[in-house]
Amino acid sequence: MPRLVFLGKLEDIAGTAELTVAPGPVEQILATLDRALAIELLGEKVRMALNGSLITDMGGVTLREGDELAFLPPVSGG
Amino acid sequence: MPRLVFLGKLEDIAGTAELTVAPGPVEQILATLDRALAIELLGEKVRMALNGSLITDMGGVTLREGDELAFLPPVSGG
Amino acid sequence: MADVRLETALDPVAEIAAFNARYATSGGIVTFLGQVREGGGVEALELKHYGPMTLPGMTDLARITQLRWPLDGLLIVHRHGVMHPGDPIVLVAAAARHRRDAFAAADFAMDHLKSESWFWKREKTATGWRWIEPRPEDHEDLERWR
Amino acid sequence: MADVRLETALDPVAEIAAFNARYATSGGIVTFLGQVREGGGVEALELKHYGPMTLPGMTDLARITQLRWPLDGLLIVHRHGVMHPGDPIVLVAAAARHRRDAFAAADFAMDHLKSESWFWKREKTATGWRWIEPRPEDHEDLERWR
Repeated sequence: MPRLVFLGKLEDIAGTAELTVAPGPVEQILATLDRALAIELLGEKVRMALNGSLITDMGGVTLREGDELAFLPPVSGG
Repeated sequence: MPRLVFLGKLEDIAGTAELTVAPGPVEQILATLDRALAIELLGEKVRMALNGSLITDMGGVTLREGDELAFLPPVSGG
Repeated sequence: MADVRLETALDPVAEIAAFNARYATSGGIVTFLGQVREGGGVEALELKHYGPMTLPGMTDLARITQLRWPLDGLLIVHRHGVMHPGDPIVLVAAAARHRRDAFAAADFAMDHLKSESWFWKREKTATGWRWIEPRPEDHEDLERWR
Repeated sequence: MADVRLETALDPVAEIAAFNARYATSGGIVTFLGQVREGGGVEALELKHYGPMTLPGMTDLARITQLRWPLDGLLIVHRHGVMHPGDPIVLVAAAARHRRDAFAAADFAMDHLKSESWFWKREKTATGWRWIEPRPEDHEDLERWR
């Protein structure tokens, strides 16, 4: 099954670090999530990485078996 | 007796690190030195320090008992 | 040539000793050690990373740093996990023939580690844990290199 | 607050360990270690100083550095005498709450140590000892701070 991964404060908002979801287009998957969480995930400053590579647009992205889609809020590290 | 101290390459040119001299005006003391050495000591880039403090002009400076006049060529350290 | 690591522990003195020994005939070695500051009521901080991206990003930063300055060697070690005031967080060391290259490389690597690496920081005070937002200075620091 | 010394020997790792321990809760510590480079056929170098002026000048440099940046601590140790490739020559360490202050202070102190401190250097190659003249870069390095 594909997984969504939530980094930084998104983990707190989601209440979990990872979520296993059904395969399918990302837009459809997000529509099944809690609305408040979905709004945070779609925030302008949140970046996305599919299997460890940044993607600039989720349009047309379909998650398949074993895919990992990470949501990366602004970094504040080091 | 006053002493002249030669730093860096001036020590090689003088053939000694220090020279004890008779008290008196600096100009007079320099006139008693080897002429090639005196020319080096008066070089535009050579600075002078009297008892550890830089002086900008030797005009009017008289060396007394225990005085130390150092000749400091450009530094090249560190 | 670069030694880049993401660790749960960091012994800065041992790392610096090994680095200095390895580059004993480089003209200059600059090291930066970042530590958990005391103050502001911070009792602990936690740095979280993202496995598939954080270390690869640090490795890429090391590669870019080495392209930009002629270095003999470069070390980047970053911790993740929970840390307390006085604990080391990050160590960068750059060895170069010329002093200015070592300074610039370590400075550049640190600015980019702080602002572009995939770490998320939260701090614990008496009122609990709080996620830290990026600071405007981080962005300004990066602009210096553009 | 500043620790400024002119020594005939220098153990950089011991110095760095002591400095880091002393400033464990400073946010950042930058160290610069200058070493005798290998290459150019240099077998040895000698740094000469002038007792009445060299250490006082270094102490004054430390004072100015601390006025210019808010530092928790500053260390300047410079060797004199005969050294060989791989030997340490100079160590500067700056501890500060903020990273950029530590970098700038160490960089500033090194530029001024190299160009304005009362040291004279000669190098020994197969053809004998030769006094080193100042380099134009030294002057340019200083101009950065004016």
